[in-house]
Amino acid sequence: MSFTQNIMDVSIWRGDAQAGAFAHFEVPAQKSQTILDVVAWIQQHQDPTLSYRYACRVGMCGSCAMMVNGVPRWTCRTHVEKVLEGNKLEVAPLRNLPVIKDLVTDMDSFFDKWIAAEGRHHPTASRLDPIAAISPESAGRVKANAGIECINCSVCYAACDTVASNPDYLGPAALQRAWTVYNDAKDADKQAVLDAVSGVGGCHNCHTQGSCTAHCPNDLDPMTAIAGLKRVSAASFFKRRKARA
Amino acid sequence: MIKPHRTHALWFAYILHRLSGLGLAVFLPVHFYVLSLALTKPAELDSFLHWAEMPAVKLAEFGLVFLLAVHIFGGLRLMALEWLPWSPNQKTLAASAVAGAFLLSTTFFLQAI
Amino acid sequence: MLDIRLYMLQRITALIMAPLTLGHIAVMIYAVQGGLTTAEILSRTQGSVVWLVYYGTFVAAVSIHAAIGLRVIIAETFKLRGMALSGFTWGVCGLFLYMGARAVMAVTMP
Amino acid sequence: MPEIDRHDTDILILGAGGAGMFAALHAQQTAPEGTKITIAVKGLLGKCGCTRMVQGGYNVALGGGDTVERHFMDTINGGKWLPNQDMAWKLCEQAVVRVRELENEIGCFFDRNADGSLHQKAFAGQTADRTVHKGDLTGIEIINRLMEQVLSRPIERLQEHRAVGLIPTKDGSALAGVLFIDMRSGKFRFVRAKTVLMGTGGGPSMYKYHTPSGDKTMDGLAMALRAGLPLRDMEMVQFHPTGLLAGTHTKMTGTVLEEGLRGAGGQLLNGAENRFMFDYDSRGERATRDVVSRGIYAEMRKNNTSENGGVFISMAHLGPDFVREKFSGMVKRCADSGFDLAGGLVEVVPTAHYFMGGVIVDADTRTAMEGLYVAGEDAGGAHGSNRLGGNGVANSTVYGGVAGDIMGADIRKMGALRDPDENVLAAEIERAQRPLHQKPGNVQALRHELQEAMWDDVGVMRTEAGMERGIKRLAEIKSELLETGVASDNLAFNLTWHDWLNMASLCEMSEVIAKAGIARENSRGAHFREDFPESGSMESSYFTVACQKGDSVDVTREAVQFSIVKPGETILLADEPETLVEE
Ligand SMILES: Cc1cc2nc3c(=O)[nH]c(=O)nc-3n(C[C@H](O)[C@H](O)[C@H](O)COP(=O)(O)OP(=O)(O)OC[C@H]3O[C@@H](n4cnc5c(N)ncnc54)[C@H](O)[C@@H]3O)c2cc1C
Ligand code: HEM
Ligand code: SF4
Ligand code: F3S
Ligand code: FES
Repeated sequence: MSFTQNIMDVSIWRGDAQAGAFAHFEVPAQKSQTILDVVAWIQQHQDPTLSYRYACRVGMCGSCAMMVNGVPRWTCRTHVEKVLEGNKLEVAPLRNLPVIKDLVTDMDSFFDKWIAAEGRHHPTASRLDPIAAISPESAGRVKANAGIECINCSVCYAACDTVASNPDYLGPAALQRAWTVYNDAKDADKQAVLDAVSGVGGCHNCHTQGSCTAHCPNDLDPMTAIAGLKRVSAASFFKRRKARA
Repeated sequence: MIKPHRTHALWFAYILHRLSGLGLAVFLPVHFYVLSLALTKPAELDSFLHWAEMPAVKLAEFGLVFLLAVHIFGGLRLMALEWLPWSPNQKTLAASAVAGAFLLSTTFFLQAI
Repeated sequence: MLDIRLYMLQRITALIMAPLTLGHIAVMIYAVQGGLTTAEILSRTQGSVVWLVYYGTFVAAVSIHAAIGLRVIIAETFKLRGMALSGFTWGVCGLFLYMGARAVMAVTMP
Repeated sequence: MPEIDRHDTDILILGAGGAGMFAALHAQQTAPEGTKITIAVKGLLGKCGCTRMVQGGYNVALGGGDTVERHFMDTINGGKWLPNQDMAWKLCEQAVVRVRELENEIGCFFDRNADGSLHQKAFAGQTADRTVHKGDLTGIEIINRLMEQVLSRPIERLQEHRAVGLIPTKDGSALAGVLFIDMRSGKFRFVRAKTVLMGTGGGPSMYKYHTPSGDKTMDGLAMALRAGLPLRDMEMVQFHPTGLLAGTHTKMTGTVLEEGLRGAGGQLLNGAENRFMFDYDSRGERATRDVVSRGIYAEMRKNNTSENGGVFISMAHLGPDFVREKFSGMVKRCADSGFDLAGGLVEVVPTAHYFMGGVIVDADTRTAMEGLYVAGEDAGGAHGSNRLGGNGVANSTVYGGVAGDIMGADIRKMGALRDPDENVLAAEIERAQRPLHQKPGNVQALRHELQEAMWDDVGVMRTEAGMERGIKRLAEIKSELLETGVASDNLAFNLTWHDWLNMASLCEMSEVIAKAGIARENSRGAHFREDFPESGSMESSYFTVACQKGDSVDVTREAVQFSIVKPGETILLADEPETLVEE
């Protein structure tokens, strides 16, 4: 720590589902300090009633995402120096999710949509069967692997303007998961996935804004995954028409 | 308006596409109206076509063509992104080529009239 | 709001329009070489079934395309849903069809 | 007593780690139709707990020379003959089924070899390539897939519900239900259930440096202790040698830098940037976790430390590009907190990682209290004095599933829901509300004091005098905590109140750890006594049992039952090689 310690000007959104406003705090800057550390410091030293959420503190659980200077980020892995503007920080609850209190949002809608997109495995085998031999280089597997490291942090969901303006829209993370399931050689119900992503809130609402891909802290690419869903659903749209005719 | 999370190329492409689409949706009915004058009041259409010689109108026409170029470029690029197994760059290049050709030819066209 | 049916319709109409628009511009460039007058245009198009079909297709496509496009924008911007949204979509579609049809008639009917 | 909400279910599950989620899924498969299942968790379902944080992988013997017997022998040897052998056996045997279930039914995809078969590697202490993994983010794959399955089934979710007390029936013969705080509103909720699984996952976060997620503060074990249940092996705290060290002000401090760094040739350097591990062990940095942790700790005691009081790990001699490619996740993580792992030095320190001790259960997860089942890190016995890398998640998923099956079966024999002892219920509420009636103070400062005390006196190396001193410090901290208040004007998502409650659990458990540590007068696995450095004879191995008696905790010793194999013997065939791992 240096002697002339730098004091940061931090605005934190306080409030609940009804109303709220930014409150100001002065926080000493330190080496190796993350946004989560700043928020925790305020709760521990200045305002014990400040609410926020975190669990793993190393970018694995996706509990700690917030809007930092207007951009959705995982706060436990965001170094203050990287995002400080002048001497200012503005921290707000994650966009596109209902606020519970202060920086804590209700993530249920995000997960409900994950399931609504059929983002889950449909088994082809049981615990009594051997584990399928699947080449890691097979085309389907390569596609499935591309999105597998998603930590469901909802950063992409917060970044997407389509989610903001269309409450039915399943959103990038859920659709990316659906694309992974669709490409999984072990999955039994690809049609269920296609049906789930072709409805009113489905992948076809995506306008390829690309904010999901631009902001994913794990460098995943939901935008391309959604394009994949559009492609296969379009192809199956024609096939099904033909089958019916 | 341009919030921090939007400051990247893909989002600008999106908003450009939306605004050009909106612009076209406003312009096209006007264009249709002018043409339909041929049915009811051919004289007015003629005078319109003369009027169309004026630089201001030419500029407006050019603007609309530009909108169409932008929109076609955006649309083709989008559909390529969604459907073609090319690399993102290839898609953008292909769409730019079409839109560029379109813009170029219409510019000549507008120049000619 | 935008399910696969509307999505496909919007994409298909876009694909139809793309060559039609390009073609239209090409013809215009060819046409203007002689200077453009009402008579010129009309003489080329009036009574031609080919042009009737050509522009008719464009009008049909653009009516659908623009109606869906505006539907999405309206729904996202003003949170319009249900009957009101369908009404708006059909309204736009109808307006485009009507105005487009009048224009096509004007230029192709003998 | 404040107004409390009352809620009923049939099967109640505490915690949503590997143990909790598997219990929910298996209970749903085995319980009679119409059984109501509820999963209550301190954080969000799927996003809290340590199963999510598993890096290295999942131990399971899947053939290719490896056998359940070999896995079992490694587990017993690793645990220095203290494990409950029936539990260890079931762990190894059922891991085979569970990993197939994870792949085939839950939808996990673990890393494959080029021929499509599962890739397996060997952690330290294993005699076969046994650890199944998904890169070094195995836990995320397991928990995400489990979460999807739980969310898509009719299982009731009580999220951000913190369990604060196990409430028995009036006659004390059985468990009636569990008291919660609904953290979002700050209201109390009492949930009755016929069977309750406790899977709150231990978590030794009372140490200055620790790896577990912020929600893990030993609440389950504290509740069990208060409910009179016996706890075993409570002195056994596993330290991971290389926790990131970046100052006490950042939550990044204490988080794990993976084992593989040392395996690949990473060097540990002291403050003067000299290698020191060979001073302590001939295997140098590649020695087992406990040995390396003690080596670093010894060096720290000599004040040969880095700026923040730890040592350095250096990878640069392996070539920065190689490091960047092979350990991309770790490099990125260090970079986010301002360190250059590939080319520079990163400060590290031993960090409390896993808790081997826990509630005494049988191999069917049943406890001494009817209606209460315990699985995962909360249950003691399977690992003895030391857990092998890769056995933790195998343990929680295997026994979570076992608990679900057993509860689903047991519930058929159970009649109506039981009524709670209202006095205990009221007392537990009173206990949890205590700080709300007092003048607000600084809970965080106390947490720091506790963490320092445990680190100094009941940490990596222990002595009787040190632990006695620790117990005194703990008592002071605890009494100060009891006088410290929390502002009570808004209880909704009041983290400071929960910090206080976390501290209460940690204080209670810290005392038990210190007392059990004193009771074990030898050095086994994770427990190292400088005043008793020898391991003692294996034949006369004992484990410690801690139990609440009135106001204090009693620790006794019990002889280990060698129900499957005796020290000096093996169940491997005579012609089987010592190890299948090629160095
Ligand atoms: C960083 C790290 C890396 C690890 N790597 C490995 C590895 O590579 N291989 C391996 O085998 N093991 C590893 N482990 C150990 C392994 O994670 C644990 O052994 C295992 O996952 C524990 O599972 P569990 O279900 O018992 O507990 P957890 O997964 O920790 O779940 C506990 C649950 O209980 C909830 N809970 C806690 N308190 C309460 C309360 N009061 N009320 C309600 N709910 C509560 C928590 O929120 C959480 O949901 C690692 C651990 C850590 C910390
Ligand atoms: C000629 C070629 C055209 C192509 C290739 C094309 C393509 C597209 C595509 C792919 C979209 C979907 C955008 C999205 O989902 O984000 C779209 C939207 C739209 N188009 Fe077109 N279009 C064309 C012509 C037109 C014309 C002539 C009009 C005007 C009448 C028009 C109006 C719109 C509107 C209003 C939208 C909605 C924009 C949005 O949702 O953001 N388009 N177009
Ligand atoms: S895709 Fe990326 S941003 Fe979206 S939830 Fe997953 S990890 Fe987070
Ligand atoms: S930001 Fe939204 S619009 Fe599509 S490409 Fe990503 S989901
Ligand atoms: S706290 Fe887990 S990702 Fe940030």
